[in-house]
Amino acid sequence: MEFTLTDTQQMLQDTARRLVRDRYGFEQRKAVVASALGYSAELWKEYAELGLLGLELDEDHGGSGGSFEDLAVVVEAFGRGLVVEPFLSTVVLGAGLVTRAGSAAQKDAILPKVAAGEMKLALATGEPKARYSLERIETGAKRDGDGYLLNGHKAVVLGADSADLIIASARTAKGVSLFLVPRDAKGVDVRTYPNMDDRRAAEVTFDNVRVGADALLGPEDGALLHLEAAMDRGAAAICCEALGTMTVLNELTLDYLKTRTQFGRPIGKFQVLQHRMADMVIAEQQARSMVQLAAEHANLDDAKRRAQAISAAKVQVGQSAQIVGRGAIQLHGGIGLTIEFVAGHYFRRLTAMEMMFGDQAYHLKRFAA
Amino acid sequence: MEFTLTDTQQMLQDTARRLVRDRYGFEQRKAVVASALGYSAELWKEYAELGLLGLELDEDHGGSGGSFEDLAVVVEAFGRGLVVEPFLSTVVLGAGLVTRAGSAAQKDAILPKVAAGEMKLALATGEPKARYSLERIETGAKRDGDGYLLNGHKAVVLGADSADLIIASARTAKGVSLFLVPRDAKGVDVRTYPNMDDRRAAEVTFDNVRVGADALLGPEDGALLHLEAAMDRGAAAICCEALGTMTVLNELTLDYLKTRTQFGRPIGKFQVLQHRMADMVIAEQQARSMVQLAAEHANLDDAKRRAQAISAAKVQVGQSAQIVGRGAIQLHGGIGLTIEFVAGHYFRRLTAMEMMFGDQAYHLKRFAA
Amino acid sequence: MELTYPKEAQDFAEQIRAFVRAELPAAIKQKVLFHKRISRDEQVFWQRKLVEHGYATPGWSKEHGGPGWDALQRHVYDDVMSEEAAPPAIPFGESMIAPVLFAVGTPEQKAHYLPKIRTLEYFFCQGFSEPGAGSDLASLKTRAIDKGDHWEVNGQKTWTSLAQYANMIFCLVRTDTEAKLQEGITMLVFPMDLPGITVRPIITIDGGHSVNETFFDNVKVPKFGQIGEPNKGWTYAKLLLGHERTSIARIGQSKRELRHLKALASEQESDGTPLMEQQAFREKVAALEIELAALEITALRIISTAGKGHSPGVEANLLKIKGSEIQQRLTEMMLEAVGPYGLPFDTNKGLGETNLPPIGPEEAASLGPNYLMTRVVSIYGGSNEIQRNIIAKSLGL
Amino acid sequence: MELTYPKEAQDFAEQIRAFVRAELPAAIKQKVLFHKRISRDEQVFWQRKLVEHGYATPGWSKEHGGPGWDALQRHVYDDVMSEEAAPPAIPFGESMIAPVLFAVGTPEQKAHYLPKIRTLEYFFCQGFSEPGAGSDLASLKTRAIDKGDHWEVNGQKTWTSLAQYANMIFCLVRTDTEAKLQEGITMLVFPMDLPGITVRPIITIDGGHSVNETFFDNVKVPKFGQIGEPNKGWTYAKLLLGHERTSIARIGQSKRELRHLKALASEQESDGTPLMEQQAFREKVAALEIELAALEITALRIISTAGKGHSPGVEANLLKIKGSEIQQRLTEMMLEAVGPYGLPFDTNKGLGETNLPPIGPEEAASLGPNYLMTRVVSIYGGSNEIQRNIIAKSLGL
Repeated sequence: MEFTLTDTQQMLQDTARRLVRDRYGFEQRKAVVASALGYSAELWKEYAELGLLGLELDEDHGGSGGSFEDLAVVVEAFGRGLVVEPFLSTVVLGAGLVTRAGSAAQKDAILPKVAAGEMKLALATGEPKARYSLERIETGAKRDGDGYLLNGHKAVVLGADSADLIIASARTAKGVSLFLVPRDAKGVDVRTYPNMDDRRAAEVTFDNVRVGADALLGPEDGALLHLEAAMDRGAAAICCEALGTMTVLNELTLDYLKTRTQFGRPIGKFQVLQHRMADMVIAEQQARSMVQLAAEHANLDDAKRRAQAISAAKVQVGQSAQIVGRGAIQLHGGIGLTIEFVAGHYFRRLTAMEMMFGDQAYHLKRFAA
Repeated sequence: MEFTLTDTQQMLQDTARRLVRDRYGFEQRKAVVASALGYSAELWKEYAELGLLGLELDEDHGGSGGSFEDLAVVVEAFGRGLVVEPFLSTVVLGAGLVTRAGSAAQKDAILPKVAAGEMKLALATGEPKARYSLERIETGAKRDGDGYLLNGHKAVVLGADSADLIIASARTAKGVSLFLVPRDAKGVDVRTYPNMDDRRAAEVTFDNVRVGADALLGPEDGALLHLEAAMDRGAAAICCEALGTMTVLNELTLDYLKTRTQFGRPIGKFQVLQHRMADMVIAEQQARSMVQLAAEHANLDDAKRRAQAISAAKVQVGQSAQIVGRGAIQLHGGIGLTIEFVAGHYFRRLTAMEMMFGDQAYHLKRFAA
Repeated sequence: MELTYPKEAQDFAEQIRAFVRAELPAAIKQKVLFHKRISRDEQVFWQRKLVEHGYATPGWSKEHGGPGWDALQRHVYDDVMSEEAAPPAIPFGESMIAPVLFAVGTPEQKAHYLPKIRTLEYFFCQGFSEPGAGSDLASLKTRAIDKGDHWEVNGQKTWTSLAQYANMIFCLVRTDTEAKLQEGITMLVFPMDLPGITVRPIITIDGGHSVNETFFDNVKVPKFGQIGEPNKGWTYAKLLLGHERTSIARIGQSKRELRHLKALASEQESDGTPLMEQQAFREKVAALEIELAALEITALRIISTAGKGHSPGVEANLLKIKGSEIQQRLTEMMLEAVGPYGLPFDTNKGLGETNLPPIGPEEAASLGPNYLMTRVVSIYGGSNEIQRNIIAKSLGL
Repeated sequence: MELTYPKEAQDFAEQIRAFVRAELPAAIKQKVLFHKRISRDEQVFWQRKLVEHGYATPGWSKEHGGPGWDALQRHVYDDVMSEEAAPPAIPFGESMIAPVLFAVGTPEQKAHYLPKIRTLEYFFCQGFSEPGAGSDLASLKTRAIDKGDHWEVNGQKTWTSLAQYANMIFCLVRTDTEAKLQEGITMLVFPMDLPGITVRPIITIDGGHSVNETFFDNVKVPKFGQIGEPNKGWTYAKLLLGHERTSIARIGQSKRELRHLKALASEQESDGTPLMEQQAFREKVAALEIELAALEITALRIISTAGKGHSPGVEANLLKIKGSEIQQRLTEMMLEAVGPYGLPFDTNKGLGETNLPPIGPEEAASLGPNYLMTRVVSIYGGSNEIQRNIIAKSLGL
């Protein structure tokens, strides 16, 4: 395992952290979240200019050919700032899937635009009864001439509100397939809402949506392997992000313990609070280790080994996030639960991340399988 | 639920606690444990004289017709003193089973002797591969003329060393049956050893042991219901006993926190240790509540409700015993792990009790079934 | 698992159950079940129903206009009310300031306040915490100066729950700045519409508004509102908080939520079977159910042995600690049960203010906010750290 | 799950593995696997083997006669040695007093002690704790008075592990009673056969004898045994304990025990299927495996970033805390795995002193004693409470 950042990664970390520090202050973020769009189009453009959107893409597609570990550094920094731009849905999930499963034509059509910040993507897999399963879906795609007709309901689709193109999974004759569906295609309905972490998601319904043969992404009936890979990338990214989030939350809590006084002294002088803080720092360190593991395995082709590493990481990070999140709120007292104070927002994001790409129970079972 | 002791119970508690206090000091107990017999024959006689052995038995059989709740008071006191006499095997398991399943002749032959302290019993159900199951046994009883031939290996049989009569479960044609086997019958081998809690148990093997038709206890092939009832009584008694044990262990620990000084003050002044002690007291209180529930349900005929209550109690008491036991050792430091100090012996008994009549995992599963 | 009550208690329970089922509007019940906010009107409506049928202020003696029930009856009442999802009573009046009035109120004060508390005509809020005085409540700084016929109050309270609904407040104020911290505090009761009182909402991370900051600027509080003697307020506050700690265990509510959790998990599918059939989830629920049963028996045990030489202090703290831990675990597991549908966070929906169709299962909408806000139960009413400090103290440590 | 090492480290691992498989007697391996006590002779035998093949004292630089491995090599060495169930090295000499000698020993002391430590000709024990000085080590009272050419030592040490095997001891003694507690302590090294030393066994609740009380009655310790400067012993002790804390995580051992647990649980039946196939048990094992993997990566991370501005203090404490918690959980689950066969407690059997056939599965005999004694890992080497205090301190609290 490689524990030191490469020069590129160091540079990326500096860039992303600076961006978060300068452009993602509490009030700045509040304004972005409250805006009609729910994210900053301006920042999105900057991410493109800084090369963050094409980081992992081939140079042929406007990217810089980086690794998942490079991406991880950026995502962790985004986690520090609770960034709400649809990076996860567009870059980690969408572009990752197109890169892996797309035809040359599809890649050419999509990836350069993603890198340039001109196209956003979303991955629609979840359904009302699917829970975290990729297989148990009811959305169907029927052959219709040389194309397909899609019908179904996709649940809690991250970034569907901002996506130009939705990658949807659907049952085909003998399995599950993926389709590229323009968000503005006829019969697509997108009901948008904020998630607990202020990122937006949507219920997406397909009502006789017609797509052409070229909308098929990857092999017909054979999408599951690609979907699993995408979800593992998503889970790995969430681990990186959660690490950034819990690191800052620990910093906030430590600071609060030093400055808040009760009974005539800083509350950080009370041994019980000291030990809880120690456990929170330990939890962060354990998470950091598993994030390393997840980042190294996120793009592995060996699905079994990848799944084991990612699931192990998601369990540990989930565990750590709860220790840090709940601990932070308890140590802050009431103030941590108010919307005007920053800590509660970190807690909300950590809570949300537990429910994304499989919770601890899901991943523990998968790991133990 | 009845939370106050009856007059009888109050008297029993006074009697049993006085006995434990006066006759079961650390050094006294050590001598008993180290003796050839491994328990005190003298004390056994006293228990009989005090009416403790026949407490639950009919007056016709030399008992005083008490309830399980009456018994519970005595067992809790015994738990306080880490009493090693084979009360559990003889009175709770053996006599309980004969009372429930025995013929009039069997009761007349056995129970008065138990009450008088002249006969000791043991229940042999466990087997090397049975774990906590009552059904998955391999010991067999074949019809042999008007009697039976027993063959098999019974594991960790409590009190088999001291028993005059062993009640053994065995497979018969269509189910499981119980047999009364004199310990000195031909073909019975008893390999005795101390358990972790200083009580004795044994591996008992039956090698073509012949018993008569009158050795059958309860219906042929129909012993399981009775066995379940007996094991529920055993588990309930263990809960009562564990409560006594953890209560004293908490007292010991609290006392240690007040007297042991480090860094110039009693260690009980350190907030982290205070909170751990608080949690140990809470655990004891939660256990006390469930012991109440267990005692009330121990003799219930409704097997389902009984099982639920007993399993719930065993889970909670097991949980509490771990919190108290491990906490006590941690708070005592090294001294708690030495054989010359009393706390470690309480920890050993609490540890042993977890493994008796089903552990937490077993009972949680049974409760959730 | 269900505990069985004695026959009389069972009859009593049936009587209450029949009343609630007959009188509680379905819309209110639904709000309680789905963790939505009960409006002031609904709260008052329900309180009047209780008064009408003799079920209000269950903890009050007949002398004060209550039903005069014993502790077991009160437990059964709470159990059935919670099971049937009746809105919980607002504690500030009937369970917090009223017991203080019973103890040290003048006959005139009792005659004036108690009947109005009973009907919720006086809707109270609590002015204890301040920005600089949380766990260390005795360090409070809100100042009251004796002006002969009134106290002049200046300062700031925070976390004043439901101040936006309240028309009355009870406050701890500093009246002697020279004395030891605990000995210079007085308890005052006064209307919220006195000149100089400003209430500013605090929005919490569930998107809800249940707490406030309350500012006092030269507020003139008539002497009639002074409770007991000046500078003895700390003693009265301890009495009052002791009451809060036992009810704060919310055992009845947790029993209802446990049923809710089981129902929810039976409807949710996981890998093609109901989540509730998955062994790991099932055993997690079972473990919680057992702990809750133990807590309920502990509560009954405390009730039954109260005043028999046991130490009620430790036991009330125990109820608060375990009760709050169980409440939190329940919200954690309910959120887990709905999987990804715990994510949508339409705060309007979560709080029942709009009539759009729900996103995902109807129950799901409130579970995120409910999880977030239930972190507060180990913080308020004396944090669990403070509770353990108190236990340690009563153990002689 | 298995982490993958870089190619060179893999080769290194294979080389060590081949050595152990060729040289470690099956009887000793079996003892380690089954938690039985390694005799002094066996320990010395194995140490000589290590010396012979250049695998002794893995933490020592070439200058001092060690192999001069880097941190990753040392980790791999420990990993493979543990996996192959080689007896763990006795830490007192090579890992505790030796680093102090490296730092402050005179050339003569190094020349005299180090080679003998390396071969275990000097079998050391540790004289730190006293009856009144446990967590509060600095309050130790064993007194040494300067008598010109020697120190005269009087007092008592406790928890002296393996004093019954040891022929050497390193001690902290009080040499200045006027100074602040930490500033009047000196470190001495001396033979255990000096006149005036008495060792009394302490039998622990596993029935075993691994610790002792050690009494000093006018013991004359030659000045050659004085380590570093007088009254600076506390500084040296901190250096030494820092070393203990990292090795105390016992990650390699825990990995072996995890495999052992899985094997055990695969053999044990529960309801007709192997226990390891029961979902609840399986997931408990999985959770532990994940935590252990995280800890191993954390250790590798510490190794890799050591000296790069990170705070190794917190990290060593973390390793001690999590490492000990994992060790304890493993013993809990192994005991759980054998069910009722965890009860028999034939202390002779448990400690491998007799040759009677085992009761129940052979592995079972040691699991009870092992569970009981492993409670000590959160107590010794600075209790986990002390570790958390240290973390809090380095966080600036």
